[in-house]
Amino acid sequence: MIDFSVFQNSLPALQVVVPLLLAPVAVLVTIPFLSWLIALFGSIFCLYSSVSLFLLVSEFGKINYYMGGWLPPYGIEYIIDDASAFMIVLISLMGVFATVYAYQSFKSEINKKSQSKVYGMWLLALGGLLGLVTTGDAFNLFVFLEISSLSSVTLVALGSKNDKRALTAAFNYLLIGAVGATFYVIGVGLLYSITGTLNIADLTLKLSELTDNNSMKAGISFIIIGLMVKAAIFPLHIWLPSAYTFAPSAVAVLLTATATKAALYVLARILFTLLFNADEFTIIILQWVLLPASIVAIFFGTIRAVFEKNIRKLLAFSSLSQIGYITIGLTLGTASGVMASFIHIANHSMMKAALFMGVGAISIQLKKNIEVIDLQGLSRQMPITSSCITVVILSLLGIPLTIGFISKIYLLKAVFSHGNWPILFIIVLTSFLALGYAWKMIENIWMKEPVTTTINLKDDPKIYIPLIFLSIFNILFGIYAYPIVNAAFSASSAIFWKAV
Amino acid sequence: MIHGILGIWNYWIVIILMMTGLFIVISRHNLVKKMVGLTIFQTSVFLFYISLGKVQGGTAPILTGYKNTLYSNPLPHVLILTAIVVGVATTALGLALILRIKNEYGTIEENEIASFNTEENSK
Amino acid sequence: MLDSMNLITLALTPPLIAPFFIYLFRNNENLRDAVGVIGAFISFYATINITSGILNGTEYNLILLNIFNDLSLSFRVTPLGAVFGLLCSGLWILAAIYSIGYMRGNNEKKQTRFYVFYSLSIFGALCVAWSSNLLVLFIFYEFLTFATYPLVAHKETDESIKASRLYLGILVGSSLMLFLPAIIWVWYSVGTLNFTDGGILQNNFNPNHASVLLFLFVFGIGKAALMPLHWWLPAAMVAPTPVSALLHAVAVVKAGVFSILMIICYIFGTEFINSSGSGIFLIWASTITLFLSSIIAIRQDNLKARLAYSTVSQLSYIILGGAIATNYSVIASVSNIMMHGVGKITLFFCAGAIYVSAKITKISDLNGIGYKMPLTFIAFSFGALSIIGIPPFGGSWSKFYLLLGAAQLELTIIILILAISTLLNTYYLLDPVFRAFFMERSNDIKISHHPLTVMPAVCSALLVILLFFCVEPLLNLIYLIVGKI
Amino acid sequence: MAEFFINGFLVFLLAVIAIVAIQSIKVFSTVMLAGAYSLISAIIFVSLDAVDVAFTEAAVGAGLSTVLYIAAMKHLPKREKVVNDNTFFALVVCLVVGCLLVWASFDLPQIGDPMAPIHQHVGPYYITNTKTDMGIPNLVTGVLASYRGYDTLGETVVIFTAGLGVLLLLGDGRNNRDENE
Repeated sequence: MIDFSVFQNSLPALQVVVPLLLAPVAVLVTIPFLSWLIALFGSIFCLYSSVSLFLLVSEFGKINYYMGGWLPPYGIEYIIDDASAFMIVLISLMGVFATVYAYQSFKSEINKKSQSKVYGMWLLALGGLLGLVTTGDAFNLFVFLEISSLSSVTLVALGSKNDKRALTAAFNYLLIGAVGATFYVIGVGLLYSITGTLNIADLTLKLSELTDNNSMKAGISFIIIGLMVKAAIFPLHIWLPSAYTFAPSAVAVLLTATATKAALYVLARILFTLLFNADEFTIIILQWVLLPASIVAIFFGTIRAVFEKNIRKLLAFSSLSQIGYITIGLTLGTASGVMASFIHIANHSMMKAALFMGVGAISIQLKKNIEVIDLQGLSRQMPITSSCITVVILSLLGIPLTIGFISKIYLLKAVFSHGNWPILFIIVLTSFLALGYAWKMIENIWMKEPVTTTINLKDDPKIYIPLIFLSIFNILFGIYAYPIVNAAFSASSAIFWKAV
Repeated sequence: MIHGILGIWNYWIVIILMMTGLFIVISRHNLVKKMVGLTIFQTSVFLFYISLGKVQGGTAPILTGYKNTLYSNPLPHVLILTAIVVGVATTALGLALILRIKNEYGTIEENEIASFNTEENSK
Repeated sequence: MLDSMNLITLALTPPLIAPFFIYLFRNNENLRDAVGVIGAFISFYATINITSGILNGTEYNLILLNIFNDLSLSFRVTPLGAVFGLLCSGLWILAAIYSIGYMRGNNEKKQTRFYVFYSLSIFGALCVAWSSNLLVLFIFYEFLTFATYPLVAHKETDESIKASRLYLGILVGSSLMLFLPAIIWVWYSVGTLNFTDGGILQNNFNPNHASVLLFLFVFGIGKAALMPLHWWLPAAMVAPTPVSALLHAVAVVKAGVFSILMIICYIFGTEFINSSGSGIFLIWASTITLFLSSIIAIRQDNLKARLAYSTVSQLSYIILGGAIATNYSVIASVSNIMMHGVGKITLFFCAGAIYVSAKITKISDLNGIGYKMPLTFIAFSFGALSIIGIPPFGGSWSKFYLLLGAAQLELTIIILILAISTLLNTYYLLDPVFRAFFMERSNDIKISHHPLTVMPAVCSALLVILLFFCVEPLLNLIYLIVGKI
Repeated sequence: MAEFFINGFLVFLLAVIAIVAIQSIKVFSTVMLAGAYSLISAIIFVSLDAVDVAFTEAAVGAGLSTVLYIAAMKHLPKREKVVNDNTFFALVVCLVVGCLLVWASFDLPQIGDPMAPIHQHVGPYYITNTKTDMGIPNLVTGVLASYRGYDTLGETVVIFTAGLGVLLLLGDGRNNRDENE
């Protein structure tokens, strides 16, 4: 007889451990369909547990789970508060969509023999990310960073069946990721050496007693650099475009929807907890490091995307600029800025996941990396996919009645209350420039006649079902913005300790 | 001041070693050498951690049973045990990737691969 | 009698659900085309009821849902909105009938897509008209832009795709870069975006910044085609003529000037405009636009391009009235929304009829054609005379009030420019009629009428005269605005 | 004092190895140097009282990874084609990062100082309580297996991930290539 309350109480651990433990099972099953079912079960379980955790947290407040029963700072602690609950719901929700989509994608993009193992890898990536956002221990975070890195690297490398460039993309990802992770470890080591603790909450407390300490500043800088690599913040983004371009379609969906977002969340958390007491230094990091980086990222990403022909690369560059918008929200250093970032984290992952799904639906059929001209006349052959892509592109542009608009007005409002006019101008200018890359896709889909390459394309229900759901979300939460906005508000107040 | 510098000189050595590793990662084009650089970089970071745990006149953190024994701090050791294993895992995956790259491209020199890829892009 | 919520729903539903039926009946031409006309009649019926209710002092509200904590997706019919709503839904009937004739007479492709987006555009325009706050207005303003994009690019030729890119670029660009920040500025400073009688900025906003804010608004609303943002309008003339007629003479451009008037009347408040002096630059900007575009219009040989520049010029009359912000000038502006709408749609109907019947697009080709299609050209001259402002045609009222308003503030130079511009109007609008009736034709031309293209033109030409004699209800409606501000 | 010199010599050796590793164009010898680097680090770990770490480093760092390298080198070119176009950039990055670390080191506690924060907080808890909590004398094992057991689980998962990854890349990936061809 299972004691339900024990199960309920250990949900914070289970939501990470279950996908990790299901991974070997999925590998051993060796029948792709069964492995897929196991992966699906794993992701649905994560969704279930994260949603119930989210509800618990919003009702009763923060949950601290002590691994093995050892109290922090001696043992490892898992923290589910409004912010991390927001993230696990997002990650596991996108995980479910991506897993549903993955079946068809892997079936055609990966050899049959490898498929079971790939689902194992998939679960590892998912579990790693969930662990990443919930752990309250700086070193444990590193371990999960590595789990998610190594599994995503392998998943990216599997794109080599269609295009061998996936291998170099994966290697770069591995190398840059490993250097980033090592930077993170150096940073943790520096902070550890002056405080003696690894628990993030304890660390924050100890650091607040120190003032003007070189090691603290350097340590935090190293941690931030390490996380910037994972979050693909300019100029440490170099792994991202080719990784997104050459990975199997489903992997691109998973990475864009969850991996960078988890890293961004951890970055935000570190920024606003560890930097608690270092006012001047916070300003230096935010205003002189992150802010210029995000501005350059926005311009660079947008302009590269405008001139890019390969669609996946185009989307990757667009991600780069959208990540810039997220970090701009953080650099404002106000509660409303952080809230805007959270809203955009959620919204951008819904948009980009849907776009990568839609584009993947085409490249799965064409068995190649598609370019913008391959979209010509798509509306005739794949009306459902085309409509979904169109809706999501409009959302990406921030057109009213879509989630992109919600992101944009909250970001603009945050910038307004901060009074930073140049940033305001940059945001509106680049969101206009985004029309340049987004519209060429719409024009090709709707306003051109089909060409020989697209003539045999068909809508595939197995692929477009998750896509339809995501596009509906794009509109639904654009009109009825309450849930996301409120959740983002509590999330931002959970990590933003400063006087709101 | 002199005392201070003497007390932290060990860190500086470690820093130099780290930077040598990082230098190899960035400057070399040979992928295997990059991995070697990464290994050196990471091992130097381990040195940094372990030197943190040292206590002057202490012994290894294995309980001797005597009272008043001064033990070095076990926590950095634990962390580094984990980190070593993670490092090897990274190396293994990296080498597997390098083998595949060699198989597909016929070379493991980064610049040659890059020019190969740009050709592919312009096709 | 239906209650207030149901009436708004009744008016808004037909254009929203018509696309589904149009798509459903895509294989049955007659049924499909009838959907639009039936929808137009239902919508018009509801609008008439709403308008008469407004005249009797009823309030019309419809709250759909809350977007966020303090902003709701809701509709409220202001007297100004009632005027615009009446115009949109009323002319939709004529335009729906006309577009059947035009599309069939011209054998256009993808007619189903055309009707779907045509109807959605009307929906957008009606929602703009009755929006209860700035955010809703902005939402449907953008909706309107995107709903009309497929119509502008309808022909799918390189030229039309290029033009529609310009169309979208200017409209979306200006609204994202100027309009949206301005809205958020207001939201941030005042805390609300609701349209309120007498404005919300008074006492809540630094008067020294008011000019900047107004600048962001009027240039953010690219649909109002204030120079230098007017480029999209001539470019958009690549669209089929029913689109130019209803959307680029009535719904889209009027949504632009309507938004500006809403902002002037219900966000700034005319008092605040005058006390802060923020309207002054707008007076000049609109005067320059109306004068320059009149001059450019003269040089156009393409009939639709000339009408487009005439529209640019007339829109600036409306903005000018708002910028002067006296009672008389506001009356002039609001009435000109109605008068110019009816007049210009007549002109476009005629231009389209000429194109369908004779495949003529250039004014210099019109020589002597008048006797072959007399009804069309008589209708054309009625519309032209109304826009110029000659009694007994509707447009004369708005010109009259505008001059009164300008005189009240003793803006002599502006009165002078208005006079010159009227002379130019007279020349370039009557020139086609003159050519058609009084000049010899060198070569013969075959004319094939499609009755559905001529009939709406005649109807709207009669409406122009009717508006002169029965202006009383309209003026009463406008007094509701002016009286309250 | 003798310990000081021995350590000094070992560290000097490390530096020499690292610099030779930069210079050498024979990839194979670089690989062997990396192994030697790990081994010497292991000796230093012993002198720094980290016996368990030294064992692991010797076995896993010096042993296992060198084996992996050698196995891989069988299929890889033995010589490096030297191109020096990244040197300047690498030098700048390393100098900047290095200076940042040196700057940070001024506020680090001195090595071996028993009053350093890490010897005051958390660490002592393990030393006093492991015996009563776990009943084993090896503190490192105790902490590893229990207090931070979750890290160890993560570590196992990392190994599993890497193993699975290698299998996917080399086992299936290659075979299928052949199938396709």
